[in-house]
Amino acid sequence: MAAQAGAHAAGQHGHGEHAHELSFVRKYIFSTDHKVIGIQFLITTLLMLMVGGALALGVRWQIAYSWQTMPIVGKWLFGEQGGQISPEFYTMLFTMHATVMIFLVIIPILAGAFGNFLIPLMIGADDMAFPTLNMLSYWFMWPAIICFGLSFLFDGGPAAGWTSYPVLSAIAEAAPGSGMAQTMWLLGLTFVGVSSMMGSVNYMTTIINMRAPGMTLFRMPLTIWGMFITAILQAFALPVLTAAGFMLLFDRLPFSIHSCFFIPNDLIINNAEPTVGGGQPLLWQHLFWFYSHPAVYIMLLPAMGMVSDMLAAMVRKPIFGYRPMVYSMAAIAGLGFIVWGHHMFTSGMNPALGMTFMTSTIMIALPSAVKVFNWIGTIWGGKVRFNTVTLNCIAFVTMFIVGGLSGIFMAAVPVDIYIHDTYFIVAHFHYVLFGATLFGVFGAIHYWFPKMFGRMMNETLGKWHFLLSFIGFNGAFFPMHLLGIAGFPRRYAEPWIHPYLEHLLPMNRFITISAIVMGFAQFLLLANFAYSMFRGPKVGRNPWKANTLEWFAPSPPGHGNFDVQPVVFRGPYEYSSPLVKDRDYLMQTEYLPRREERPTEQPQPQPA
Amino acid sequence: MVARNCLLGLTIVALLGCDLSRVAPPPEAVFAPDERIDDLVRQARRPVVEMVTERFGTPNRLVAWEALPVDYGVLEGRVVEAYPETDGTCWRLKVELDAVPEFPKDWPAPLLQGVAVAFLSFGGKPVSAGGLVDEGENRVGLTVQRFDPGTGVLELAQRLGSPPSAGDRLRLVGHKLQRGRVAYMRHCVHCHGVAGDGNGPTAPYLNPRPRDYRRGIFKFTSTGPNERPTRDDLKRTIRQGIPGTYMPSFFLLDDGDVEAIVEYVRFLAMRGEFERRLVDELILDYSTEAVAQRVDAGEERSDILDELETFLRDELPETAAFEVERIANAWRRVERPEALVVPKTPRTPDTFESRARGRKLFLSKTLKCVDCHGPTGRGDGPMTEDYQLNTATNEYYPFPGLVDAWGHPIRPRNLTRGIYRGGRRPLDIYRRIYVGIKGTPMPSSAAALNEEQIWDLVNYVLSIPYETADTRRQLDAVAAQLTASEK
Amino acid sequence: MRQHIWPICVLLVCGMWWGLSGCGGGASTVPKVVVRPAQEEAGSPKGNEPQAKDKTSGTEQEPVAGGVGTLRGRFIFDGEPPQLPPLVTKGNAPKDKEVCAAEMDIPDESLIVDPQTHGIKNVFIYLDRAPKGDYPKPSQPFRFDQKNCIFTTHAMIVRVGVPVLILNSDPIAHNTHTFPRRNEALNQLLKQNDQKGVPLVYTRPESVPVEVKCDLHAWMRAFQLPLDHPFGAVSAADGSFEIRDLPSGKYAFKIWHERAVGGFLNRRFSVTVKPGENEPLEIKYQASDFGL
Amino acid sequence: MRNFWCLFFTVWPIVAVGTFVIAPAMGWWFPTDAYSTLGQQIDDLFYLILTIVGVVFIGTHIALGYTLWKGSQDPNRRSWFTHGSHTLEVIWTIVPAGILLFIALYQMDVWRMYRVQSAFPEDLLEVAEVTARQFEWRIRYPAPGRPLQLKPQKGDVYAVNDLHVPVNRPVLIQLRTMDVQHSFFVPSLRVKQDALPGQVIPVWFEVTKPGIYDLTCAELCGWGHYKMRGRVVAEAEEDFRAYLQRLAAEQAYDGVTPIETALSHAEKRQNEE
Repeated sequence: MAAQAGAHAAGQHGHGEHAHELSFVRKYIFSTDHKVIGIQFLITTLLMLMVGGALALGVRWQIAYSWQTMPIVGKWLFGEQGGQISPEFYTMLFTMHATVMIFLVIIPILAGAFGNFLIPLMIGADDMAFPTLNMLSYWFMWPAIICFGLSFLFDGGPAAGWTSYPVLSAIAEAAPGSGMAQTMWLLGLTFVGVSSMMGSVNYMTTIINMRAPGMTLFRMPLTIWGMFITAILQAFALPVLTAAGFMLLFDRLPFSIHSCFFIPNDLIINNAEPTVGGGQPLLWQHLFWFYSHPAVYIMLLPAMGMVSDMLAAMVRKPIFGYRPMVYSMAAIAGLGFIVWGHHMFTSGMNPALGMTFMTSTIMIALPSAVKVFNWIGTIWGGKVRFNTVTLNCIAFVTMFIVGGLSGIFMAAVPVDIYIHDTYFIVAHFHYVLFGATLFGVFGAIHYWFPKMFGRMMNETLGKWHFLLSFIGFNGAFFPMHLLGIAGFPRRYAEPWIHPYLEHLLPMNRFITISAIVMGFAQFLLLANFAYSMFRGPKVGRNPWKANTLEWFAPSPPGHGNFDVQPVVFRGPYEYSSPLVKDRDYLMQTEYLPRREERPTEQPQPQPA
Repeated sequence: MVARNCLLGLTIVALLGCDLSRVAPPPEAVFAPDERIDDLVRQARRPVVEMVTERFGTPNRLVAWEALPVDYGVLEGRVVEAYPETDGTCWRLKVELDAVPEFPKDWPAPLLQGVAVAFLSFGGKPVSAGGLVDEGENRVGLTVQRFDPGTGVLELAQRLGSPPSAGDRLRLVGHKLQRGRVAYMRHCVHCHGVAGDGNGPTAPYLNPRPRDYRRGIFKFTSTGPNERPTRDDLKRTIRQGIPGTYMPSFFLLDDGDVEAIVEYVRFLAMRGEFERRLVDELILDYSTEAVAQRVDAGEERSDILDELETFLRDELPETAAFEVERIANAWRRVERPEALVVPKTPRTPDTFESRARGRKLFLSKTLKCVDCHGPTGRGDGPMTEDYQLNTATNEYYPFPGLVDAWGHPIRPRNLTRGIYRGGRRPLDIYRRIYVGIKGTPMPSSAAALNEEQIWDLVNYVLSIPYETADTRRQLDAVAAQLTASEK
Repeated sequence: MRQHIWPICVLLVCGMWWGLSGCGGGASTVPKVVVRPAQEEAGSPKGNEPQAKDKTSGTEQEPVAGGVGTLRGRFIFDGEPPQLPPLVTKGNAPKDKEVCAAEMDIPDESLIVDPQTHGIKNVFIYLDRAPKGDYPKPSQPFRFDQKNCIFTTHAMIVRVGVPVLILNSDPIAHNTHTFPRRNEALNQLLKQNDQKGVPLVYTRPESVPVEVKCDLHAWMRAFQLPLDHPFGAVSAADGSFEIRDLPSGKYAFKIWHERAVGGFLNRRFSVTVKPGENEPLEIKYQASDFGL
Repeated sequence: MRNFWCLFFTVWPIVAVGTFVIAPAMGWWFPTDAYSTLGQQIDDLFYLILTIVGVVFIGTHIALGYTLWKGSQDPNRRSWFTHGSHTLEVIWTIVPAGILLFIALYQMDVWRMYRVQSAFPEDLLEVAEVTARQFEWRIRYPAPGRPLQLKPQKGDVYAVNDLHVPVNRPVLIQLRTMDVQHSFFVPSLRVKQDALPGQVIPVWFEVTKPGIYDLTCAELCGWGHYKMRGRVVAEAEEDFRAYLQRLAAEQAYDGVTPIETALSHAEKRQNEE
């Protein structure tokens, strides 16, 4: 506790030029401090997680209890219909669920929240390379949130799925939500893109230019590698999506001034005049997936990195195969650019492409497999303590195995013919995005929380949260594989009008109840978060006895992060090193004189 | 500590697993009242709503009004034995039903639960007033609580005085109506709305708007002008859909469901028409606007309200009875075979000459098809440019083109597309020409054409999608000759 | 610390309870059915087509015993008589130029005021409910013709049960489309020069005139008022009208005109009819009554 | 507690595998056997992958469970200090690479037969044009005895949501859409193909067993996506022809001539030809 107070003092007095007190607004709202921005991102995305989760529960409710009054909202949304939702409301639910989860939760929580918080701390920099740009990247989230929020209000809400395939999304008459709601949705997408782009440029610059002395590229923690590769991916893939988004916006312009990138000739939609155009809807799919497939890795690589760091710290063991881990991440990113076609096997593209994309897609399983083996190798021979962080990390690994393996089915084109657009796909990407990424994120929240707020999170609540989430998650998504095999199509508002699906109703009820358990379990996380922010036990600089640089800084770090400029002498994973006998960690900043007496305690940084 | 944690976990799981559906009653669906009811003065509004509700019920408590020609689903049976009452709240009877209906597998309630019970005889004596049991002054309807088709035991929800005796005949009324309501709410309500007002949640996005049943006007029927559709017409529309609109084909919907939906739609149409007529009777004199005008003109408001009260008391019930009779007759009439519009002569062979004669008619001043459908049948005739007068408000519509009876813009069919909403059989086209399309400006040409002419026109219309500029020129040439030779 | 966790959990659980309540409802609710006997038809006449019933007389329509009277009067425009521009000027018809407005303008008949006498044409004055009685029906059908793309009779009173023969004296087709409230609508194509005509029978009286349109020629409008008694009149070109054989008594007439603001010129025009000739009425209206 | 968690991470994969084992018996499996020639091959490939994947799943989870159990036994022990093993890395790169490449190459043939037009069977019968629209399947057969043309012809026979095909012979449908994207999905035949606006996509399949198969839409096409319920009826070739004849006769019905007469006329005509 004394150390904490000292650190605060150090943070404030260490930089004489910043001695003036910042206003509340500048300090906590329009702050340029990467840590504040990171926490802003974190809290915003956690709230969005609840929104996205609520939408998902709506989706699940409708499938399991079709046309029955939805809890809470049903009464006042559709009271006159006996609380029965409308089908376009359902399409809006799953469209917005995916949108919120992908663009407002997973991408920003990884890159925005943890990327921001961790990058400068882990590479020993005092802030991002462009602090103002960093602040803007957060505040550009808000127009996106507002646009997405507004899109709920127009018409039936965007209803073309998060993939927004034209012609459904390009022509206002095609679906209830394809009018203003879709425009708003596209604008929101653009803003998210701008926000991400600002972040990624910043991260790349920061990682390349602002590493502490001695922090070579291959001394960087895997988290930073993950963030770095993600930033590169984003910088290269995002412009394509943004361009495609604008093309779609132009196509949506009214009257005779619209373009026809995606609208073919002579379609009669909603009894309107036949369309005039020479566009090609497949073009959108290519452009969209050219971004969105790499985006899957944007949603995964940082979590892979963070889990590697956490796992090593938790089992007190160096990461198994550090360089292969880095190379495999790079390989995933590289291959990620040439596999987008596997989303389009049944779309009617040139069949020859199917073969190419199949091969590249199946090969992307290779680096993923290598990573999994390395994680197991890391645990192998380690000292396992089952705290919340470890649990979430192990969950990450096993869920990622399931998600990765189920991916092979889809990568194989003939099998994908059958599996495509069924619940098998839903199961697969939820295993990767929720099972893997989100469990990684839950672990990361517990792991870095002491650094963010100087307090530990509650273990009991954390374990309950994990347990309920894990059981709820698997209960919800594992049976979906079987649904998919049974030919259960995605995005059906009421599957039960199809007799060949009728016998799957009990399973869907089970899934929905599991999803409700999982959904409500997230309140435990929020409660834990809020409670621990103010009431958690206070901690010192390095509660986990970890090696990386952020633990060298005070908890929470003051303005400018480090009271002493860190100098890096070794890699990040020197746990249980034989060099030090009395403890099992060796921080990156520690200088060990050769063959001399080694210090027994980590030196306390002195205020300058 | 562990115990407490376990307790906490168990509570959460237990609560989730519980069936909490009984905690609060779900919201009830409502029949949205006619839009114009809001225009009436307050004193006139409630009686109308009450009158309609009393006769037709609410979506969750439907009234099987026997004055209407709706097949509510009637099962007749005989009481074999009346059990001594078990708990004083219900009668338990062993009955023998003449037939037990087939119900869908996923029927959400016990068989026949909630259907009405009417006795044909009670205690050995015939029951007169619609099969309701007398309880002092009031005649009370009974409802089935539970029915076990295996044992034939029937539990009634209520109990009044002495039970019926063995041998009494009874009727269970309304299982088809129930099924229709459930199927309708599942498959149709998004567009057509709970009341059949064509105003479901999805309706605003559809073009053309979903049918509003409340006028009893259905576009594509096999019956004469101004007539209601037959059951078969409705069934055909559900089965085949209406190409060119958002009405999809429910080809594979269970037969029982389709039949039940047809009955329910007829029920809704009658309900809507009845309601509409009641409002019609009142709106001229007792709308808020009219009353205000009358007060301006020097009448006393209280006088007007007195007059309204007298009207509601003395005349409206009689008008209502009259209207129901009329509506019921209209629906009854079309089920007779002679109501069908059937040509007497078979279709003229589809020859070039026949088509040329059809083309001549198409272009002729006799029919003026061209005014709407355009000279090449593209649906681009000059009428699509004209502004139409709204007869209700006496103002021109703000958009050019044709308008249907519901005030929605509609476009003449583009005949070159080969999409025929009312069906593509020659018979269907014949009926469109002979009867017209109800609720739209497409008139009946029955008076203007003879049968051969209609068949010629049918032949021509069916050939338009395959027409080329060349063939049209040839047809036009022959048509011109024909016209010349007439003169 | 732990004691703080409990309330949170309890809150969560309560939230879930509240959230899940109200399940059910929607399409899967099976409605209850009650039977309602067809009682209301007990007293009404049976038959294929319900017959229009005599309305009981209203409060102000008590016929005094003895004698019938004739009511005459005139509708007079109070102010400068408006002259409405024609709807279609000669030779400028948007279509069917060879027939419509070929020889003359198509006038706007929605308000016709005689410049000399200031009489208003085509005003309906009628009894909504007539005294009980058996009134002889005209034996001849009414004729409703169209010529030069104009309905020759712009406003007429017809009788329930008596056919209105719709004719066409133009060399082009017309399409007669009625918009009644109580009767069934008619939408009938009439071929050119159709002198046989299509009969239109009103089965029930209406309380306001029925609009008749031609869908093919948007400007064509006319009004027909079916009554089940003879006590109504349409004013002539000089604004005069005459209602004969009215049993003496006090009546409330409705006065209707198509341009009248709010539908009616007068909803209850009270008159006491004496046997024999009555004092001619002079009923004046101003431009504002017609929304001018 | 640590044993609980070890058990926890061991039990769930067992439950997962168990679910897959009992799934076919519980009806949580393919809706029916594959009743098309390609479908059977697809199923074979599916089972092949399932086997490989199952082995990998079990293997990795045994390894994971073992390491967890081992690692959690002695809380006072010091972890094994190692930065990895080059040999192991090479092994677990090369071996999966080989397996994955095998999977990829093994699939190519089926895909080629399914989609590459030059590999289509030669005796394909062009049955019908299936036009998807919101929210139904509109089907256009050629007039009985005529070949299918790309453009509608006079005499074409129309149906909705009801596609009849002859059994035991490769048939081809021309798939198109009138409005937005749809997907022609017959689960029992393992056929799925998106209907792409602006394109006509040929889809072939050979049904091996007469029967009625569900036809659904598998690509989001708007609010009524789920309503697109159709069926594929596979029947003997004579039945198929008779069906077409009957449909054609019904379509020519004029309200006077009985359909039976029209049918017999058609038969006579055909016999004469």
